[in-house]
Amino acid sequence: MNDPILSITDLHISFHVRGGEVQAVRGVSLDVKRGESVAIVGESGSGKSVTAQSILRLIPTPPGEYKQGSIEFMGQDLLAKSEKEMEAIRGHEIGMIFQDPMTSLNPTLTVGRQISEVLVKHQNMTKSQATDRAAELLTLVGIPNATDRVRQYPHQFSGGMRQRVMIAIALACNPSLLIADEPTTALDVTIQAQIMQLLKELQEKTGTSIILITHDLGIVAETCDRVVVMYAGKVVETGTKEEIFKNPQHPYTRGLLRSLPRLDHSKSEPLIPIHGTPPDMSAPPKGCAFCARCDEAMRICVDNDPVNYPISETQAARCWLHDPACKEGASA
Amino acid sequence: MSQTAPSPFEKLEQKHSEAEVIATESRSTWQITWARLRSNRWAMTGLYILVAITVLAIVCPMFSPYTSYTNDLDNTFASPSAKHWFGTDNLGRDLFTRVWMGVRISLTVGVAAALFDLLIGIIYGGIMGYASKRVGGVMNKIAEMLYAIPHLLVVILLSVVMGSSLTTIIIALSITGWITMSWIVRGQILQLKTQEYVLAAQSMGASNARILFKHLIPNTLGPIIVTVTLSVPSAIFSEAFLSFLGLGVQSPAASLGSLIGEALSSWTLYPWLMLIPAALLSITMLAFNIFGDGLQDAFDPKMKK
Amino acid sequence: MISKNNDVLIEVDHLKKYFQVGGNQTLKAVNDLSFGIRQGETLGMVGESGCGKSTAGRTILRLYEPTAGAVNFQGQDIMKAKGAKLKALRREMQMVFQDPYASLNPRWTVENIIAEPLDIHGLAHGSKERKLQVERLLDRVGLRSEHASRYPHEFSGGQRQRIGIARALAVNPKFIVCDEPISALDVSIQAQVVNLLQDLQRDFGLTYLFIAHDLAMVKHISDRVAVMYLGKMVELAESEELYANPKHPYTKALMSAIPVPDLDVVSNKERIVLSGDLPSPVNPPSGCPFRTRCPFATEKCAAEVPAFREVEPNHWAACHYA
Amino acid sequence: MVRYLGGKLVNIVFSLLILATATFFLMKAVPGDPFTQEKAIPPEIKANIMAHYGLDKPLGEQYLVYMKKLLQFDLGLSMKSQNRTVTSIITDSFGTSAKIGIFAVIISVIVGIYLGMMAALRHRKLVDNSAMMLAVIGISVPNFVIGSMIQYFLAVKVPIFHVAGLESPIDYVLPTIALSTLPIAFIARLTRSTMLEVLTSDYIRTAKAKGLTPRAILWKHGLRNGILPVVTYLGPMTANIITGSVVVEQIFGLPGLGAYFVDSVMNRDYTLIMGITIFYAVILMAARFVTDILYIFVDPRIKLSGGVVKP
Amino acid sequence: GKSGSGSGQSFRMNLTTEPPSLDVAQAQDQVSFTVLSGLFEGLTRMDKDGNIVPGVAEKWDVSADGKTYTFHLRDNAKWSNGDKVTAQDFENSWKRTLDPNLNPPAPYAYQLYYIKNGQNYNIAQDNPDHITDPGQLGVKATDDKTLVVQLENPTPYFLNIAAFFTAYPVHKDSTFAEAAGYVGNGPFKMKSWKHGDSIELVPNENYWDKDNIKLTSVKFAMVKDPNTELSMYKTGQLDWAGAPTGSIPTEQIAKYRADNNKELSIKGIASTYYYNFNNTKKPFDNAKVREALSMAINRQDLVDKVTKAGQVPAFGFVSTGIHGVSGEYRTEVKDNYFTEDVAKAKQLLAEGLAEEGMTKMPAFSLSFNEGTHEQVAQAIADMWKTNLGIDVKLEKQEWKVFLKNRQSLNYDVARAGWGADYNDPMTYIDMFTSKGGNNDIGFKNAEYDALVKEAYSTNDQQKRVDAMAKAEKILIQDNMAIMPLYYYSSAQLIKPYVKNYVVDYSGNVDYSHITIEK
Ligand SMILES: Nc1ncnc2c1ncn2[C@@H]1O[C@H](COP(=O)(O)OP(=O)(O)OP(=O)(O)O)[C@@H](O)[C@H]1O
Ligand SMILES: Nc1ncnc2c1ncn2[C@@H]1O[C@H](COP(=O)(O)OP(=O)(O)OP(=O)(O)O)[C@@H](O)[C@H]1O
Ligand SMILES: [Mg+2]
Ligand SMILES: [Mg+2]
Repeated sequence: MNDPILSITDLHISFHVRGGEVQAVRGVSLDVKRGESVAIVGESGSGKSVTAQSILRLIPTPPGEYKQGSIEFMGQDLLAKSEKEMEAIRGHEIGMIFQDPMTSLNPTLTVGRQISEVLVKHQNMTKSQATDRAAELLTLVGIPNATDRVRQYPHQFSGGMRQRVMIAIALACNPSLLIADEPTTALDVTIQAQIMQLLKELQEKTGTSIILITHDLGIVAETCDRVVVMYAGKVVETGTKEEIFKNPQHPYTRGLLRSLPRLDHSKSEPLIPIHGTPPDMSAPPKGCAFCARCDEAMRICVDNDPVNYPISETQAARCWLHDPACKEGASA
Repeated sequence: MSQTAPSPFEKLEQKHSEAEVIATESRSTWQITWARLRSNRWAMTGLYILVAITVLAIVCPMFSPYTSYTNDLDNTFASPSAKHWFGTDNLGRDLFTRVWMGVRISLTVGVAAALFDLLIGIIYGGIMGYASKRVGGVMNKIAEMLYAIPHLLVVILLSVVMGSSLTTIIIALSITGWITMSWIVRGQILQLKTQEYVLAAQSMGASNARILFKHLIPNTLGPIIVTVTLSVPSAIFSEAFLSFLGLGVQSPAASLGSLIGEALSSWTLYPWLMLIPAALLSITMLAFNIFGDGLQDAFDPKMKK
Repeated sequence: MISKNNDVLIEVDHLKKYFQVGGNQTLKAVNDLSFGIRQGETLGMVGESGCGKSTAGRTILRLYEPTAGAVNFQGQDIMKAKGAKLKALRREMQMVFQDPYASLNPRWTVENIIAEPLDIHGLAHGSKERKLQVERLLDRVGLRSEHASRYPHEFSGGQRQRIGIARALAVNPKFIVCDEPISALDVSIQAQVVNLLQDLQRDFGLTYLFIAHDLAMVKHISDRVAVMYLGKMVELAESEELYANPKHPYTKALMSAIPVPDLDVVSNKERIVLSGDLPSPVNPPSGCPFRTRCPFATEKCAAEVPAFREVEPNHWAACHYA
Repeated sequence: MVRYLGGKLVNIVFSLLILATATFFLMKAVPGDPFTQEKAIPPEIKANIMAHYGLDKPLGEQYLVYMKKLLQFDLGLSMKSQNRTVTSIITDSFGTSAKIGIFAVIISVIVGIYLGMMAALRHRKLVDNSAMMLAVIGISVPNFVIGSMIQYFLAVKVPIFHVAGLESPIDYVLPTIALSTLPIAFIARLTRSTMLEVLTSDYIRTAKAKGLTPRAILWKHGLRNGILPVVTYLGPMTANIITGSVVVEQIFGLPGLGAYFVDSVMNRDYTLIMGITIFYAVILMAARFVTDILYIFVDPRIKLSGGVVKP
Repeated sequence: GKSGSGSGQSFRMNLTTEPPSLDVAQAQDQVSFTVLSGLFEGLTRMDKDGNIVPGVAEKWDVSADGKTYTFHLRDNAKWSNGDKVTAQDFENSWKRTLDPNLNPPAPYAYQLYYIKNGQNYNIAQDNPDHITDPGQLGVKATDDKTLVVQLENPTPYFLNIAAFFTAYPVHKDSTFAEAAGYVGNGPFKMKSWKHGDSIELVPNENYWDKDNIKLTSVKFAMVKDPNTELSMYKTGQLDWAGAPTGSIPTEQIAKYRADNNKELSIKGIASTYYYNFNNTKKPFDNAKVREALSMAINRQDLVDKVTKAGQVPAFGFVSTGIHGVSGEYRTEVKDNYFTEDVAKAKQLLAEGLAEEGMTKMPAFSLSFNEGTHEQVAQAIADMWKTNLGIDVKLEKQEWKVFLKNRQSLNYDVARAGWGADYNDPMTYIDMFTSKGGNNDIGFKNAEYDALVKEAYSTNDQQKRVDAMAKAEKILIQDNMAIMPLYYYSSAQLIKPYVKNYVVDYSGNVDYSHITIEK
């Protein structure tokens, strides 16, 4: 784990809709190092998917717009690339898995075809070579009878198997980076366990870096090295897994962890929810976006957006609580 | 940092009720649809044209110095002029008046037929969709068979039984038109009846009629309105087709379709006789179509973008 | 078959619900369920997607006509009730739905939505009283009375779910089936709804059938938990007991598969990863439905359907080897 | 499969019987008979003729006689063209209608889908707007106007084509244009709207994430999914077009089935009315049947047993 | 590019529709007749001046009582397959047509009722005089070349009938539905018959007068739309457009007339356009009311400004072009039965209504079928409105519905037209006898019936014409039982290179001797 393979700096993305401008991503910066797996967690609508998709430039423009920032992948700025150049990166250097395996595969094409076309495109394989390789990949992701299965259509696969097919597609060209946007949310617990295990094994084998977007802090705890917490289009906290779970520094992160039911708690202990709802991203608040829901909010939070305060080498939080002045005030 | 000013790091008294105020004004889905529609330039153009055409159709014949049926045999086939803005026809009748009367009749036929479709279509389609699979299936089969009965036979039969009049044409057009409408309603209902709010109403003990008329049908109104908007022009078209076959409205009244039909035989000599009603017919169609498209977008936000 | 306690509110007896699907195949969505729910308790129900949880919940409320079986609610068989009697029963039992978007009629105002059960059962006399009741209910679920005139799409998911709960409460039911009421909600919001449900239970003495995917949440909210697999109940026990001491291999696998947001637990967890997927309920395996994925399956499992039996006091399981 | 086909067949036969019954009685309810004419045939002769065709019998009996013959696939003789069988009239005229119709269908499908796809791809751009404008115009101008105009301008004013008839291949051009404007417009709009929906779907995003070119995405991934509604529309449309359009046949002087049907109704040519109605229904049902089969090729989720396999 | 345009001696015209039948026993319409006239030849023919000339019969004798005709067939008359045309062929054909058991029975059989026992043989139902033995019919081939015909009544125009298509012979082996196997004896034979599309005739090399036939092909199109027909004519796809079997849009004819275009030919024909009054219905049972309505019409305006194709205002019923005693009936018997006079019309209307016990014209309707009739009706309605101040409801009806209504007297005023079947005033006059099959106005007049009977019973043409003229006077002048409007004209566009065509009194075209002179 050394230099970052991907580094996003101050990314801003907006969507122009009839009602105005939705500022989905408002200055996201994050790094992913080689071989590392980074989890992005956060409230629904906080911009996780948009950030992930923007890496491959999958945001439709219009209505989307890359307002500012840069996305550097292996030293190249992806935002400066032409569509043609991007095509060479998509599926080749960066693979992506989407949330819903039911709708993310084309229902009218055979599974083999959907895997092989990415090989034909990037690996200069012939169709038959690619089909053979597709069968190998299916075996690799744990689908038995792969040679028969390549000729079948997605509807003949169960949800878990379809997600495996998605993984096979994403990993077909041995990408350096795999982006998985909630890969198991639509799946059952037992199947989810299978998929997560598979992802882990494959990562160990290939050394791919992974960005894993999830709602489920349990999955984060089990699979990731580092965690990025997003709220309202911003990264509010980053840190290693241990730091985030053991020593969360942003009130949102803390609230999130607190609101979870735990197997070792008894029924009589009530959950502690985060009150309220996230802000409307077409008119984000002037100050800290979490302010209205924050139990520790201060006067300054209302009108002033906090900056990122490093907590340690690896951890940082975007909260006024970590402003030296605040700490002084508290101690005074 | 001034000492007297309250510290920016002073803790805020947070009042956490889950009951946040909703900032935006309250708008029903209808209002939202209307707002979406209003922001669609094309659709609004269509709407304006329709309104304009309707107003002109009402007003023009009223203020015209001519009637649509008085002959002036000494002044046939006059070209458009200050006296006769659109010229005169083979019997010397003022085409301007006739055309706007034609618009009136065409619109009446179109709108009435569409509304008639709607009425039967909603009732039949609603029941067809909401009834059990078996009953719905039988109703659907019946509709399919009715649909296959030759239209022309029905039209002739009707015009015989009822005399060839505007009403006859409207009924003739509706008689098969409602079937399409009922299929659309059925499709909608089939889709909607698995929605959880229907289940919720059931779990409260709501009667089938209540569910059908209070929950389902109001929610199918969007696509239904769109279909109506688009079935108005198709009814106008069908009437024009009947006119072409000589089964159209009763002279001396004339619809746009029958005006065109009459003029077809001499349009190379007197082009305005055909071109003016044809243009008006096409503009009306066009307006209905783009307005209908706009409505569809407005009702179906998925498609808006 | 469940202990004939006097305080049993609802008793499900050999309930079956089959669907006729494409061609002449029968899909056994709920295949012979028997259990009881005690007055004031929360019975959690978990299981894989498609195992028949929702169908069970809906059939109990007779939103689906059952293929066979009976459901006794305070001594009355719901499945035999008709007309006014059924309508009266409907007042006693309500449902909260999974999808906060689809379960509220988008064209209605919140007031009308919440007042619908009042209208149906003629419980509000005059529009003033109706409005008052709606405001009271809104207040009870933590929404403001001004919200009554608004439309569902103007609310967030959690708020919408609360509107659904308010609607269910309108008729003062005794029993509520909660069909995955929190699955569609964001993690930080789920707790709001769960807390509300718990508060209401405490205040009104409600009885819940709580269907969910999330095992941790089920454990948190339930007194007892039932585990379903392929239309059948495979295990039923007090929740602490079930989590501490699962008897059925499926339950065990399920427990081990839950990702726990706790680093200490993660590191020393031993996991049973099941192979394969849920078999089709159209062609369920012979014998024990779980045998195709069970790491411990034997020949007996293929031949005999294991009985759902009380393997320990108040701990039921359907496994030959439990 | 066999069962499915068998069931479908029984269904079709049953529907046809009902349709035939309805049409029979409807037709008889219309005043006039095949032998009503301006110069009235003396009543005695007319009675003789009516008796010859069995038209003097009670309606119920006429119906039974007709149905019995129908079940033996005997459509009888035309009552207007006395020496011709209904079957030969239908086969001859259907031949003509189908020849032009098939051209028109092919043209409509190709041009319509292409226009729709291009419009969807360049959504809200010039191509889209102009294609859609064209399509709306295609829907808004009655085909008898279009037919008369192209005939006048392309055959009379500038004599490139023949005014009427079907003697040389080039004679197919004008009728085909007149026949296909509406379907082209319709298909283009349909394709566009479904493609717009398809293009926002998840699997298109997947395809994009694989690095495929927009062209490959559109044609390989988009088309097959976007085409289903078009296929649905195609069934009845094809049935309609190949069985002839009265308007186009009249304008271009073509002896097609459409013109014959109108004539048969006007002439009260009972046997021919029945024959054409039944034939049309058969074609319609066949078209639906083919559509069902086409579905399977387009969408593998659909099985012959009917219904979509739940994804 | 263009192909198939007329090369050499080829003549192309339009039939509008498929001929309903080319079986002489079944045919009864102008389209069928037009085709049949090329394929067959009767015992006699009509020359270009309308005179009877020999056809298959070389000569004939007529008995003094005018009831027996003996035809002598020419030697060289042959069928298109080379067989000889014999007297038996005629006998067979006529017997066939009159056979009540023909499949299907011949609708036009009554055209042969002049033959002795013709009607009694043809009509079986409710006919006590029915004969079943065809041998008793008044037609006998005494040998291959001699045909003896006995008539019911003296029929001075029987030689006309002998030229009519119902009297054509048929070949015993001929088929009638397709070109293959079709046998005729006329100047042409059928080369192809594409149903609904076209028929092509080529010269019959076995025709006895084949040397006088110059055309190498006659092609009939079947285009329904008048505009299309005109366009085809303009672009050279047709050599002949318009009447008798085609049609040209009114306005286009008017335009050709206005331009004085030489290709347009307009000829009066033996057909009358008139309106039926329902003589059985109040107030149309009153002659004064009928006269008033008739007098309030400006017929000259109607033909000049509405129908526009050279029609002639009609004040009588028998049309122009019909033979009288020696010349044309209409020149011998003027149609001055009434005059147009609005003032008088108003007065008559008032009187008539008073007689009917009415103060004003009750609501009534004018029925017609679609087509130019609609314009005529609108013009007439407008004239009634302007001149008499009465409102009439126009009722356009589908053709067969209209006929049904008219034939069952279910109307107030209805449009009607009648074209001559044969060249004698009787083709009009016998229509309105009390029992006339086509009397669809409810007119019953004993005097009229007697006059018709008188005309039937004599062979003296002068007497016949006098009787018929008296009858016509009763019909129009005394009763205004119908309201004559105009005598039809036939308008056709004929390419200048088409020569030697004949359009006869009833508008039929004889194209057999056409030459193309380009
Ligand atoms: N195509 C689009 N058009 C308009 N707005 C969009 C579009 N895509 C995303 N957004 C908006 O951008 C914001 C961020 O969305 P995003 O999908 O990144 O959220 P997320 O964090 O992935 O949420 P979830 O956990 O629900 O997937 C949301 O407010 C969403 O409404
Ligand atoms: N109306 C219906 N018609 C046919 N089959 C149905 C119907 N409803 C449910 N099923 C089938 O019955 C089975 C059980 O469905 P059910 O919805 O009860 O499962 P579930 O456990 O609630 O799943 P989930 O967790 O996904 O909600 C499934 O296979 C489903 O496809
Ligand atoms: Mg997302
Ligand atoms: Mg469920």
